[in-house]
Amino acid sequence: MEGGIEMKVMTMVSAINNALDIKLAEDPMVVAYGEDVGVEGGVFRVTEGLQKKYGAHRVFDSPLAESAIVGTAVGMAANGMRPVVEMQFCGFVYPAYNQIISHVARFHNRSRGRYRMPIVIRFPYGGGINALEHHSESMETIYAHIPGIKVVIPSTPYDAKGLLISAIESDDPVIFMEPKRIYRAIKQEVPEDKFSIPIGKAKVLQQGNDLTLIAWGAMVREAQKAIVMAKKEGISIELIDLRSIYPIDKQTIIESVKKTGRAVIVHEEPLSFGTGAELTSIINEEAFLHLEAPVNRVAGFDTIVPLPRGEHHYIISPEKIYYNILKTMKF
Amino acid sequence: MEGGIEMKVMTMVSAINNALDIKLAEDPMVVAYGEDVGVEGGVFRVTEGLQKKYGAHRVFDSPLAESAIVGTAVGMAANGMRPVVEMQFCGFVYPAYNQIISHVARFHNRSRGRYRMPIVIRFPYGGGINALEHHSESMETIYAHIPGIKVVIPSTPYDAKGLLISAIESDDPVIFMEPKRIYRAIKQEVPEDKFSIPIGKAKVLQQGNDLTLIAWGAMVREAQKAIVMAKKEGISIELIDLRSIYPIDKQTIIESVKKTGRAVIVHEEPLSFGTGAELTSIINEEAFLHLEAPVNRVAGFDTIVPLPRGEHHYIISPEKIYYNILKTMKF
Amino acid sequence: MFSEFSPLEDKLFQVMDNDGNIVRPEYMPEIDGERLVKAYKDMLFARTADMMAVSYQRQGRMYTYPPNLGQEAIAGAMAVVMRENDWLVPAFRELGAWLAKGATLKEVFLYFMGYEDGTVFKNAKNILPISVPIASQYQHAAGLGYSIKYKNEDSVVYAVVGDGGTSEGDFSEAINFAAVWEAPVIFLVQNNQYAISVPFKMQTRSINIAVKAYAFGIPGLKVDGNDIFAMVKAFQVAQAHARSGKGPVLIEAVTYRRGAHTTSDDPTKYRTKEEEDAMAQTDPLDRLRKYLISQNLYDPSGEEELVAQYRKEVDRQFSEAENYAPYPLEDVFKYTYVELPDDLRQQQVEHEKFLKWKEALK
Amino acid sequence: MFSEFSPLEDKLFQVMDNDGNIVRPEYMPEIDGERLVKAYKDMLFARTADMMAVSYQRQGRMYTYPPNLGQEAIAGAMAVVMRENDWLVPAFRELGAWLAKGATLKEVFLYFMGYEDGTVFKNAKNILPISVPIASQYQHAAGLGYSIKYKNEDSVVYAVVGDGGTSEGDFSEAINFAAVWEAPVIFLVQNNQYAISVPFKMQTRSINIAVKAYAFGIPGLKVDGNDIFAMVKAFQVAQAHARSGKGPVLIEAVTYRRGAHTTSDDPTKYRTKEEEDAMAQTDPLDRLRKYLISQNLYDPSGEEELVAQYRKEVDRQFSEAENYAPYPLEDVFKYTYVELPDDLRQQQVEHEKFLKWKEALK
Ligand SMILES: Cc1ncc(C[n+]2csc(CCOP(=O)(O)OP(=O)(O)O)c2C)c(N)n1
Ligand SMILES: Cc1ncc(C[n+]2csc(CCOP(=O)(O)OP(=O)(O)O)c2C)c(N)n1
Ligand SMILES: [Mg+2]
Ligand SMILES: [Mg+2]
Repeated sequence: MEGGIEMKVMTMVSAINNALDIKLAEDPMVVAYGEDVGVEGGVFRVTEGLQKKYGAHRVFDSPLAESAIVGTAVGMAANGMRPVVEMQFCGFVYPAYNQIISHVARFHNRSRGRYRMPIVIRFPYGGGINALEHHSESMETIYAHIPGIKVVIPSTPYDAKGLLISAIESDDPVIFMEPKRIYRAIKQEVPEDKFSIPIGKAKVLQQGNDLTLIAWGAMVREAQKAIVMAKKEGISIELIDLRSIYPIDKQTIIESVKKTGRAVIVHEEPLSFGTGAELTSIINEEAFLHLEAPVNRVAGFDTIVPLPRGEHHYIISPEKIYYNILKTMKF
Repeated sequence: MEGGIEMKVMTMVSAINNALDIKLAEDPMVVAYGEDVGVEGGVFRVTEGLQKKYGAHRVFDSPLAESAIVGTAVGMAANGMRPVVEMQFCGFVYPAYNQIISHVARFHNRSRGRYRMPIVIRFPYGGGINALEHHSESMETIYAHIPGIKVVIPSTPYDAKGLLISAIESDDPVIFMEPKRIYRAIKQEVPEDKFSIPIGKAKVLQQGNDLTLIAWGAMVREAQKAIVMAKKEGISIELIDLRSIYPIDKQTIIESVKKTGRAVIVHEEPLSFGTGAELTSIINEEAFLHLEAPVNRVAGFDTIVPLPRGEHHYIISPEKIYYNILKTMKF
Repeated sequence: MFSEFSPLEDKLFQVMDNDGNIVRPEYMPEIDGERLVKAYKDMLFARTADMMAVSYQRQGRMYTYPPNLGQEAIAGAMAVVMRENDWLVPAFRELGAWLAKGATLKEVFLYFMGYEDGTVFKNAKNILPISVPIASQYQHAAGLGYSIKYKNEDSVVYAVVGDGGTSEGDFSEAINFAAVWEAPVIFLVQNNQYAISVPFKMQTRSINIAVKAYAFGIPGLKVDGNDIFAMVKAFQVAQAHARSGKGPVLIEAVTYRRGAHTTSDDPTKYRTKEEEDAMAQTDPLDRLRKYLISQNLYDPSGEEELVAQYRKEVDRQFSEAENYAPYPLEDVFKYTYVELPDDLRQQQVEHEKFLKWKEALK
Repeated sequence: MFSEFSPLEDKLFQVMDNDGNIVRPEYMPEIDGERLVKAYKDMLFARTADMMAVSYQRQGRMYTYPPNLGQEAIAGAMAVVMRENDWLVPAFRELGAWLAKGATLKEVFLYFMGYEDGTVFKNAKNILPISVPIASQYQHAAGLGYSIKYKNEDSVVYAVVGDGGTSEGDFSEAINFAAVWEAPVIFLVQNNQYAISVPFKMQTRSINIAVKAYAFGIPGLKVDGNDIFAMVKAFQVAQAHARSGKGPVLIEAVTYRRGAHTTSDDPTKYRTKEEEDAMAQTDPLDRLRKYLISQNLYDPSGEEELVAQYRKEVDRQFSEAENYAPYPLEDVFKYTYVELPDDLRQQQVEHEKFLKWKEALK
């Protein structure tokens, strides 16, 4: 208990489960479905126990077809429902890409506001769990570039709960990407009751004066480790957890870079045409005269994510972040 | 005739047709197919006459399914063929997105070089022809961001022919985007014989000292009009036609910006997370100390492309480019 | 009925022949004379509007338009059976069905003049906007079907796709989902023999489309789509099936696209005049007219006058559409999100600044 | 045969019963005794390797692995019928089939240890790499089929998918293309009753999978997938059909996934011990062993020794895999493109600089 608020230790998995639980209880129009979501409770157990609690009409297994999972959500939303669908892994969203870009993102515009698409498409993404091919990629750009949808990535159990509740309550469709590498790696006290975190707001996790470090998802923790290294060298870093890939919280970023004059961006997705490019452009456009060094992108290679034995080459280490911090400081 | 080379006046449509003709004649492993590609010769008549000339086993209509069109090309390529497939419009590539990202782009890597994917996926893209929904969009980023494929966009009949020949001869898969707005708008003398233009090389269309203007596809012509306006004000502009979205010709861009100190990028696709962001980042990283103003992105709004009656709001005019040139010059 | 007209044997469900004779009276749906005349008139109105749309387009007053000529009985039948709370999930070639649902011609014209406003169908209940990506709308129909069961509503979904659309993965996925969910959806395929230039026999090797129902464990029926009676009966049976909780039905309406694919298309490139002429003999309006005359329900001598009247009405609505308000910049931004992101607002502001500057230039 | 065992009536094609008795001798394929014993031993070897893979994984010496237990007769039959120039287009649960094609166990282990090298199958002719995105590989099979006809080759394509995979759009699109092209493809569905936790009856409402062939106008056959004789016969008939230019065939091999979906899965969450025990009675190895014994072709008293020998061989290949060279940084970059873009080369150089710096840090 903290100021009258019941707290509970949660992992990201249990926090997401809890957010779904709260919304399923509160709003009869919310349903959750996808491959193995019902009886099994999801391959990562994110929806565990929810079918038992809410029934198989509200939390259920679908046949194996991603385009149908997303496409049927469009139909449900048109009739007033708020579907939360799960894609089993980041690499299996693509069959649904046409439904996402052609309908989920466009129905509201096409119908001039008549039909809203309060759909949440959740899926685990990112590397670091020694998985098979297609299970480790990060491709936030191919969603964030689509006009008409929002893209959210939490980095802690607390944020996962608060952001997912906002996502489900959003009248716009939300792609909700879950950094599976930290699904169970971080335990945190999270309020048991409902709360929400606004979509579109980054969070300054740590104040600093010398350099702005921007990260999200599983990279936040790596960034924090790099900051410890940098601190030993007397470098004072401001850490921003982006949280919302689109809309981007320009203001928080710009204010920070105006103060520090330097920026390093960290992301798992491939470097070229990635989110780092958009952030660099924003900084270039809005804080140009304050920049003392080029914005530095620390990102995945422009290669296919290697299978587990090669993944250590690909994965961004705290050392690599630190190395780039030094490089940017010395520019 | 020019120095012994037979020239012929071509539009982009006839130049592409000519490139296909040459490669079909030369290489029995080349086939061309897609919706209405055979008997009809394509809805834009790009493949007109080719079925008659090469037979229905080499140039043919497929059933209506984009994922199958691309997915079957993967199988053909695995058995040594070089399929050139057409997606009917930019807005109908998405059903094939899974095959593109999961297989076309990955087969060579997955098989450690055993299977090459010399596949060309051609499609008309971009606005300005008063078309129905889904017929006017530009989304180069969602292809360029995928490791394992190349993305090419010609701006003239000459380039279309030379680049398409390179694309068909490339052992790597190529997304070949055709700016349909200028399919027939530009007539140009093009050599009748085979020639090729290397993928990955931008072209400096005009030398200048004050500002680097980067465009591609249908935007090159608009950029040229803006340059005329700027010239009247005594602004000397260097115009780069990017031609290859990935790989990007960093060297040409950087050299130019190092000389001019200013850059404006023009593209039809939505601003955020677009190709302009990548170009801005490259300039920021490699020409930082030479920059006298922020790199300026003139791009489509982050909205869905409006239907024809609203499209004039969305389409980038020469005036808008000129306005942004002035803005960048005055910074 | 489903077993009597088994698609496995490629049986065609037909009630009325090409000459307007009732050949299977036992399947003749009960429709009173007045309603039937209305159905004919609706089809005639739709055809008049459709043909005028083609000429407006030729005059450069409208953009690309997909003609309905020859396919009107399908919508005519839908108009008879669809209830207000039934959902219509259209593709893009169902003028009569949209009108039946309560869309106005003016809206339809607006759409093909390039206004999103034209596909809102403001006063039409339970209709989705026009869907261009082939077969993708079938998924929405399956989802609507789920929502109807979930919310305990009494609606049925009518989803439309063309013969070409049956090759898309979404076609199969959607029917499979709806079947597993036992959702009340009527999956209608307008088999007009062509997907742009590609003839049906090159689209699939299956003997017909109705037989594809076997892949999903649901009933399939191949119906003469130019026979309004057969279509009405088929819809009635399918609707009863769907409402009773037995799940979806697949209906193949065999018809012929007498016109071009769209106004940008030239069918002489891929089919013969002979074929077109032969198929003209199956025209759905002619058949219904013959029947009505034979039953003394309709006096054809008034038809010219009627058409003239319809032409006026079409023209009136077309004018209204032509005089529609210009498309404000605001509308480009307003609907991409329910909640406009700051970023987007700023893009609009910046663009307005540019427009002011441009104005000042002159 | 296709009409005798019509999937419409949900007929199951079976030659041998659960006790190893030949119940339909007229369909017994001609396989000589030696070949048959080899088939059994191959299946036994595959099972031994498969079970050891599961325990290696449990020991943390391999990553996620999808067990084949109970499904071995399908690959066993493929091994009998597939010719060297036939193509295998795998999913991810066909250990025996990969080995039959010429893949080594070492390679398979390498793959599940996290090396792309393990799915190159260097010495296996005409095999595609393991494909993870469900059903997407069916499209490749259709394209291969086209290329075989185009190049006038004599191969047949064996494409594999699971029961869950039949719901994906790619499944239907691919068969439709191959059917229209009359391409020589055998579309095989391993119906092991589950897609991870989702049972077959929730995957589709169709009475079986073979019946889905009607959607594409091709023959479909539902075969007892745990009966190697039925599978061999079905493949032979399908192969003859495909090679004669009649186009593809859909074969549903009814089997049971006795193990977990993968080593990360816990089937007790979604099925009962009773079901598992009952299905164990249909085990394909047991059945073939009973048959061989009844024919005096095989002496079971040697089996323990045989398995011990296999275990050694498996262990040997596993050790080789475990001692495989480390994964060089270069390999991350080398294969993304045939022609490495400068950009990518530079990323490698930059990373190497960082690694040097990091090394120096220590
Ligand atoms: C996914 C997709 N691919 C391609 C197109 C382009 N296209 C528009 S209509 C059409 C043919 C449709 O044929 P059919 O389904 O038979 O319907 P019909 O036009 O005959 O009514 C095609 C290929 C599209 N709209 N969507
Ligand atoms: C497109 C896609 N979606 C989801 C997955 C995750 N996934 C892996 S195996 C599997 C179930 C496959 O079931 P089935 O097709 O019956 O094959 P089986 O595993 O039983 O052999 C799923 C959903 C995937 N690999 N690809
Ligand atoms: Mg059609
Ligand atoms: Mg299965």
